[in-house]
Amino acid sequence: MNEWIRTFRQGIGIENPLTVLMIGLCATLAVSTQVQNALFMGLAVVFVVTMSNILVSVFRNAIPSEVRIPIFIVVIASFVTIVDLVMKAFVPGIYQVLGIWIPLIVVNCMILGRAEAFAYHNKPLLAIADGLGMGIGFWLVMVVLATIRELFGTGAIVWFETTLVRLPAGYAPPSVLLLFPGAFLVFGFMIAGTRWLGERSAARAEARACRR
Amino acid sequence: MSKSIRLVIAVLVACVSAALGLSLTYAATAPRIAEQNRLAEERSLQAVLPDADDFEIVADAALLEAAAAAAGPTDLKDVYRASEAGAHVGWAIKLASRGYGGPMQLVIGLDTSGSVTGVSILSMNETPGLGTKVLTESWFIEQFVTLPAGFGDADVRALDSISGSTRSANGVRNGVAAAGRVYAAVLAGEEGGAQ
Amino acid sequence: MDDAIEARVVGPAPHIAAPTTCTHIMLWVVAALAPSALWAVVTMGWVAAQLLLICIGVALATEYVWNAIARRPQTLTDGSALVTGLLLAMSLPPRTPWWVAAAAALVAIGLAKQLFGGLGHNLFNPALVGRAFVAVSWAGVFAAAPSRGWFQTLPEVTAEGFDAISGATRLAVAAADRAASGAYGFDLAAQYQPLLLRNLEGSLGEVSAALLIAGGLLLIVRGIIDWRIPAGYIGTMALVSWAFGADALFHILAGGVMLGAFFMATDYVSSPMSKTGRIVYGVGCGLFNAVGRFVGAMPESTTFAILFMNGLAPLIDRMTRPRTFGWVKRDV
Amino acid sequence: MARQVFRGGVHPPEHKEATSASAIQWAPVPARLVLPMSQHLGAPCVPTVAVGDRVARGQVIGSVDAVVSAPIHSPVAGTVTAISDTLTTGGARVAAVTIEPDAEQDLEGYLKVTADDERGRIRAAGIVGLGGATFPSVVKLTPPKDMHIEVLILNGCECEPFLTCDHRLMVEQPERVVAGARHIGRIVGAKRIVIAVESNKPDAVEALRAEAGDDVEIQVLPTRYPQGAEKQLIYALLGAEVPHGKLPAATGALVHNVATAAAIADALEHGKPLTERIVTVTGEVARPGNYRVVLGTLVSELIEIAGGFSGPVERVIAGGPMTGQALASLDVPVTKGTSGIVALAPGVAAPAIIGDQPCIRCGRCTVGCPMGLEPYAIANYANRRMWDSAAARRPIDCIECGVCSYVCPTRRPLLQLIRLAKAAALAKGVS
Amino acid sequence: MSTISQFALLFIGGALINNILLTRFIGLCPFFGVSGNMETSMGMSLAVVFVMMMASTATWVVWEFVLAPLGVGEFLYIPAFILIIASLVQFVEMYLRKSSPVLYRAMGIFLPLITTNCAVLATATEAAKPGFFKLNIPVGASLSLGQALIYTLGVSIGFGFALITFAALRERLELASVPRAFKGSPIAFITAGLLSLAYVGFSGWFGL
Amino acid sequence: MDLVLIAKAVGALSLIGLITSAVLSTAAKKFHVEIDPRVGAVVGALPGSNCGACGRPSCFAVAEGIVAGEIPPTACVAGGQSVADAVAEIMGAAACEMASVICARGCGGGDKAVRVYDYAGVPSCAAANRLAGGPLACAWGCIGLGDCERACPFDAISMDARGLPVIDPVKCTGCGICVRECPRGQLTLLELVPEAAPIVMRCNARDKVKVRRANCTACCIACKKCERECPHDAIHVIDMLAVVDYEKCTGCGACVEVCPQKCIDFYGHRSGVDAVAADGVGPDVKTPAKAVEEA
Ligand SMILES: Cc1cc2nc3c(=O)[nH]c(=O)nc-3n(C[C@H](O)[C@H](O)[C@H](O)COP(=O)(O)O)c2cc1C
Ligand SMILES: Cc1cc2nc3c(=O)[nH]c(=O)nc-3n(C[C@H](O)[C@H](O)[C@H](O)COP(=O)(O)O)c2cc1C
Ligand SMILES: Cc1cc2nc3c(=O)[nH]c(=O)nc-3n(C[C@H](O)[C@H](O)[C@H](O)COP(=O)(O)O)c2cc1C
Ligand SMILES: Cc1cc2nc3c(=O)[nH]c(=O)nc-3n(C[C@H](O)[C@H](O)[C@H](O)CO)c2cc1C
Ligand code: SF4
Ligand code: SF4
Ligand code: SF4
Ligand code: SF4
Ligand code: FES
Repeated sequence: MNEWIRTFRQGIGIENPLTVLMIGLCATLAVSTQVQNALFMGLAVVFVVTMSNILVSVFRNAIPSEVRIPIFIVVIASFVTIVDLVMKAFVPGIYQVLGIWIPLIVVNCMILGRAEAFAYHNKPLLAIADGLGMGIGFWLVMVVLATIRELFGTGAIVWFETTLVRLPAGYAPPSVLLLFPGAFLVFGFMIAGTRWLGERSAARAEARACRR
Repeated sequence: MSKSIRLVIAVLVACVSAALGLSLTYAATAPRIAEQNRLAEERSLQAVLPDADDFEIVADAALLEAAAAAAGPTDLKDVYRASEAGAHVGWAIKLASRGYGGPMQLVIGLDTSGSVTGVSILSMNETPGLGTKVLTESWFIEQFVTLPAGFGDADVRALDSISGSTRSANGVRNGVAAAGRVYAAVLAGEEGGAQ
Repeated sequence: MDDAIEARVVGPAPHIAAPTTCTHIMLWVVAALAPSALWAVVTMGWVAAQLLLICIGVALATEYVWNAIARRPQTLTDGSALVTGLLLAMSLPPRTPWWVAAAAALVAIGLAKQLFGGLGHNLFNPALVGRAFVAVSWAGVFAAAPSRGWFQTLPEVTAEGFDAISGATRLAVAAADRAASGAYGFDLAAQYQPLLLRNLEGSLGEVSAALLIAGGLLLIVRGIIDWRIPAGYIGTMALVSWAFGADALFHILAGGVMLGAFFMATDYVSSPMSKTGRIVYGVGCGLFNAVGRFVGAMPESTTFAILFMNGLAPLIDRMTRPRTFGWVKRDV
Repeated sequence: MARQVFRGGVHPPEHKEATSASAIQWAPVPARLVLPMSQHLGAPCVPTVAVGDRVARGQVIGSVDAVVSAPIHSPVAGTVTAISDTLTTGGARVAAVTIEPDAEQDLEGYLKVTADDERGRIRAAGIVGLGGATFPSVVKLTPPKDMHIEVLILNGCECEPFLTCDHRLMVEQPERVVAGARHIGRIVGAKRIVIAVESNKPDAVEALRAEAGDDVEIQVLPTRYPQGAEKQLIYALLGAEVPHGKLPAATGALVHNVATAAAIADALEHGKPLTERIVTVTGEVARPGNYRVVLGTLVSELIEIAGGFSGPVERVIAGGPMTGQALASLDVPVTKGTSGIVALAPGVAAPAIIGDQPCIRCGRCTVGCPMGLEPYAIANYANRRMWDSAAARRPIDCIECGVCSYVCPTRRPLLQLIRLAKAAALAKGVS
Repeated sequence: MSTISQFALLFIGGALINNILLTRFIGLCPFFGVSGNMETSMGMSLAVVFVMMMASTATWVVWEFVLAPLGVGEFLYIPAFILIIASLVQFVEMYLRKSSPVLYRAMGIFLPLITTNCAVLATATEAAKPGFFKLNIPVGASLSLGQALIYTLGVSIGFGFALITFAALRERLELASVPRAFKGSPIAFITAGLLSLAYVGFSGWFGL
Repeated sequence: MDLVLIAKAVGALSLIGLITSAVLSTAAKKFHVEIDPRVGAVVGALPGSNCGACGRPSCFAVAEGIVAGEIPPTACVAGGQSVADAVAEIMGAAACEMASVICARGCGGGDKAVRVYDYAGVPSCAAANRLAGGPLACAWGCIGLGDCERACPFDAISMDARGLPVIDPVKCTGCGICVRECPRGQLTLLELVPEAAPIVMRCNARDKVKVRRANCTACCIACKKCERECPHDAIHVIDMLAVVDYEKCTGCGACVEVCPQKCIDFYGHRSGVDAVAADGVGPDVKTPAKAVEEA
């Protein structure tokens, strides 16, 4: 159980796919204009990475390593398509916005990376921990990014037409935050921030690693 | 050789299961997706003509051709005949007009006199924060209902634009003006026939 | 031996240095811009002075505070923040609200310059980043007059019949006319004189092209800037305008081209170093500026053209390294 | 042949007025001479005398059996009082012979050098390049078999600010210079002999023209630093670039300093070894001028001879202010390569900066570099200790003229960084 | 619209106006991963052009002749396209490694990196069934093979151009004295932000 | 259920799967290229997603690099620690081997060394060393401009208030880069000593004692007190300079206490001082002997 929790926490913290590993950036930067979008996109990613981790892990002994990549891809692509169809059927409003990014989950570097690096070598239970951890780590960062961009870029956070938070009326939101430059800028500041926070522990870890 | 076959089979198994799973999901969701699409369309039509309870798509090829010609340069998609309890109450015109970031899909509702009952934007690809002001600044859409019956291009041009998103606003305005032209050129003549 | 030699310093050769320092250079730029800025204040009035003060003040303050927080040596005396603030103000329309101007100056110095390490390390022209940032962020505010009270001395409609308030500048009207009918609705040749001497519709730096040209020539003569960049820029601009069937002279005089070509594209830090590179860079600026005008969404594309070429500057530098004496091939 | 203008360069204030009209005069022989055993490029000499030995003027006191080296002669009659280490003007610590001169000196007489052939006599006279590099002249007079010297160029440019020693030599003793030119031309078989003088020395041009017959051309070149640098000079006169990594002889040219030529003439005609040289003492000194100084005279003595400092001095330079070395101690001897002693006042000397000056990318260094390098780039990489990247920008081609540091508006010590990059590149075997 | 100007629009639209990296956020992982090194960036750019062209051809053919006629494209295109692209790339990589070591060194080693790259999938999908990614293609609902290829060429060259530009910028960044917390990737993102701010200038060109 | 649709879907995808996998497996045979088996093993351990996050073109390239020893086994960022461990295992213990030497500074001059001029120029020891013999009177001493600090890839060196580099013996891996980069490292200013070295000499000047004393007040004066006091015969004055014999030195600290010039110093890991690893704490720190006494 300890190991399960450790694996789970790794994805959120020290091996966070976005702020540390910096993979799976495309969708993150693209859909983080609205908290609402980020939440659904994150959910889709958590689903796909966990499911594909499970499937890969369960069949890890049956999949010949020579063709593992095509097979992983087919597995992932299938889950992505399922998300795609389900969203279309049940949350068409969200689909309108996210639609174009869903297929790109297939090539989200993180998912294939986890299937390979983790699920293919580990038992299903741990693979779930890894998938959930990575997925949630991804999700969290994306939501934070979206919160910053939506709140400061529009002056309010809106959840399905209801305004949750609104900045004072005098605030004139700089819409550049919503445009493509804003995504890069805000994300850059976010990584610097997390790095600044994690600097000390990282320094300690580094010292340990070198001495090992 | 047997190794190769084993590999091929492994991939095949994956492909077959994926295809099976996906086609099953598709089959399961397809009706729902179709339903959703229909609902969405209905809602948008309803929004521009709140009084109507039934919309019938116009299939008359000659009429559509004439309407499309009148709507140029916007891209006319469909024309609906709206009725309430069987009585003809107006028209809904669906068209695509060029905004800033590409085509904007609009629906414009017209009553039997040719004045605007409502405008809604089905989809657009305008810049968040700039072009999307045509939605967020609600006065902009609402001002179209003040257009007089049988309005023309000049009447639309006299309405306010939104500074900072002139091009998106023009997209909407051009769409409404096109609807006015369609009405004047084609639909006005249909009014009698419909009754 | 004398006492005098007690203060002896040992340093590397050469032991003498040219008189021109960084601060001198920056002050020359200020001097070259000063007539234009003063003329803007005279013609546009108090608002222009206010804008200049805000931009320069916030630019200097940002740099000071940054250095204080980051515990770096203070660098205000190098004069570069002053130039940035001044050029930023010159690139903004006089009706810009104070908070937009302040935000632009903050972004210019904070984001575009100090974050990259301060003077010499920034990749993009700070003033232009500041301007682009606010132009994209508050396109509406930027394009329209927020309050007329701010702007009393300016007539609502200038003598030539263009609307000074809503941003319908000559250039915008020309662009709209071209789009509508492929021809100009007014006599372009009659615009040369106002554009050269007294034009109140655009930014502070568009008031008088003649004064800017004079300032630019002064800088060239003093060896502060390289003639290659403005020459490539303005030449290409004229050529492309001509190729598009437009009035070349009108297009190089209107819309901040002179400010951009002489003062902003020539910023040392964000432009290439080699002579060939500077020609390529100037031509690129002119090309994108002109093409942007004719096919773009915004009638005035100087800012983005120069920023785009800033991005290319390191690549240009890499491809146009000078040939080393005694080598046959260039170093790549 | 059409003259070219070399790329880049600068024209710093010349400051030559103070000494350009002052005739060369003998500096008195001091009470002690310190003669470093390495006054040239190449293998250092080994003392051939012992403490207590009596030496005659012109007697060899140090030599070594190596091709690239030059023997060292006693400039005076006197007694060897010590053999120990000394600091040189260049900052190296080397072995040196200290001689106490006799009270009575006959500076006109000396032990004549003897050798069978002309090259041998030049070698025995210990003649090295007096233009600054102190490269043993005889080596340059013996080009590799596959190279032919077509043109002999005598370098009378003296492009360094402040210095006028070559100028005075050309004005006062043009016959020695021209004679030296003819000797060297004959030895290497040059078809053409050119003496190049910068346009700021019209009197020297006139004096040389009066001596030169049809066989020696006098060419006047624009006044522009570093006109006198070998590669730039060859380019200016012949339009040919010395290829990277090749000797000047690859362009068919041989360059010698005018003073070197005069010394060669003396050696060949009178068997005179190199025991003194002309030194411009200028800047903040009471009696600036050109002094004929016996080698081994301490800089402090020389400054006293010139009347001592006349005002506050920030740096004392051995050589010219562009390429010379700042002295930490004035108790270092004048050697064969010391063309001048310049005392710079605080306002004149480059500001004493230590620290990271930013490059504002003004491009002045790139435009000014006569070698077509990008000094700022090499320096930036060197500053970050990115030696491989620095080496890729060809620091090895730098001639260390100092133009880049001179023009830099933020006063970056570019040349110093480039030297580090050069050393790192050489250590890695880049060529 | 004449064919020539249509091709020109497809090309410029793909390369500059709707630059896939800086304005559409597709293919960012290699953009940040690889741009630290100029040589790698060049090899990568070459490989992307090559792979995108192949991938678009393949997906266009498969869509046109297999998926669309059978009516299964709606739900099968994702696995089908990615499978085809991945296999194609792997095949070319093996082929190059064996038959042309020179070409392999120049770009072959970058091929695996692109196998599962967002940009390739998005572009190839867009070429086969335009409109999906809203990449703003100025022609109708489907592209001819020729149009699809010109479009792909534009996108891939735009990718390479932005990547190499960015790599050159990062070379200069290496020498900048950036505050400690921003060293490395944070400042790289901010630089990308400013570069994309410059690309804002293209937005709306030709009404695209 | 729409069986036709399902059949079509299965047919289409398996057709594609069949073709691709068949082509690939034949190609794999036909274009097979021999590679180092370890490369294969490392590739197997790497994620294989070729994400490029490590800045290298592909996982395969990384594997080749690791096997060739050009890049560390920790290169894969996406894989994280688990992958690094797996790779290190394949590559054998050599991957992250423990250092057997560390670097020590052999100069205690700093502000006690006499300076002969004010230096102006690049803040670099190598640069200053080239000017007039360096700013110090002592030709052996530390110039103090921190080339070593900047050169150390492991952040093990920091300059202290005296202008002397302090080496963190925990971070130092003994790579020797600082020794090479220090202009006087080739003398003996920086020296690699055994990792367990408990004592270091803080003077390495080989001038005559008289010269040394004129140049610096912290120099070894060759008084031989340390030699006499050392109970283990581990320190000797050779050519007028004390030298520690690490074969014999136990780190008892007798010499440290007795040195009148305080130019012998504790160093590295020391037993008795709470496993504190430090450089240059000087004689005020408890010696093992004192610690035992107090206890
Ligand atoms: C990144 C960017 C996105 C833009 N998006 C829109 C848009 O969605 N709708 C629009 O009408 N204008 C858009 N514009 C155009 C500018 O806002 C344009 O300069 C402005 O509309 C001109 O001012 P005006 O509207 O007062 O004429 C955009 C401009 C930029 C730079
Ligand atoms: C090993 C060596 C051999 C040289 N051989 C020749 C030679 O044969 N001919 C020649 O003209 N110069 C020769 N030189 C001299 C240099 O090319 C150059 O003239 C000398 O260093 C003076 O340069 P400077 O005073 O311009 O710095 C040689 C230099 C070296 C280091
Ligand atoms: C920057 C620079 C400037 C130089 N200026 C002169 C000069 O003015 N006069 C001169 O004789 N040599 C000058 N030299 C040295 C020449 O390059 C060349 O070494 C010398 O003329 C060769 O003659 P020598 O061997 O007789 O000294 C300069 C060298 C450099 C690098
Ligand atoms: C000729 C010249 C032009 C300059 N132009 C600009 C400019 O357009 N914008 C700006 O922010 N700073 C400008 N500066 C000031 C300074 O170089 C600039 O702030 C640096 O980019 C800061 O690193 C200029 C300086 C000079 C010498
Ligand atoms: S780089 Fe070398 S050759 Fe070029 S200017 Fe500087 S010192 Fe002179
Ligand atoms: S002269 Fe100085 S500031 Fe100018 S480019 Fe060269 S190093 Fe940079
Ligand atoms: S450079 Fe190497 S040897 Fe020197 S302190 Fe750092 S880790 Fe130790
Ligand atoms: S030890 Fe060497 S490199 Fe380090 S500061 Fe001292 S002199 Fe400089
Ligand atoms: S490249 Fe798009 S998610 Fe990695």
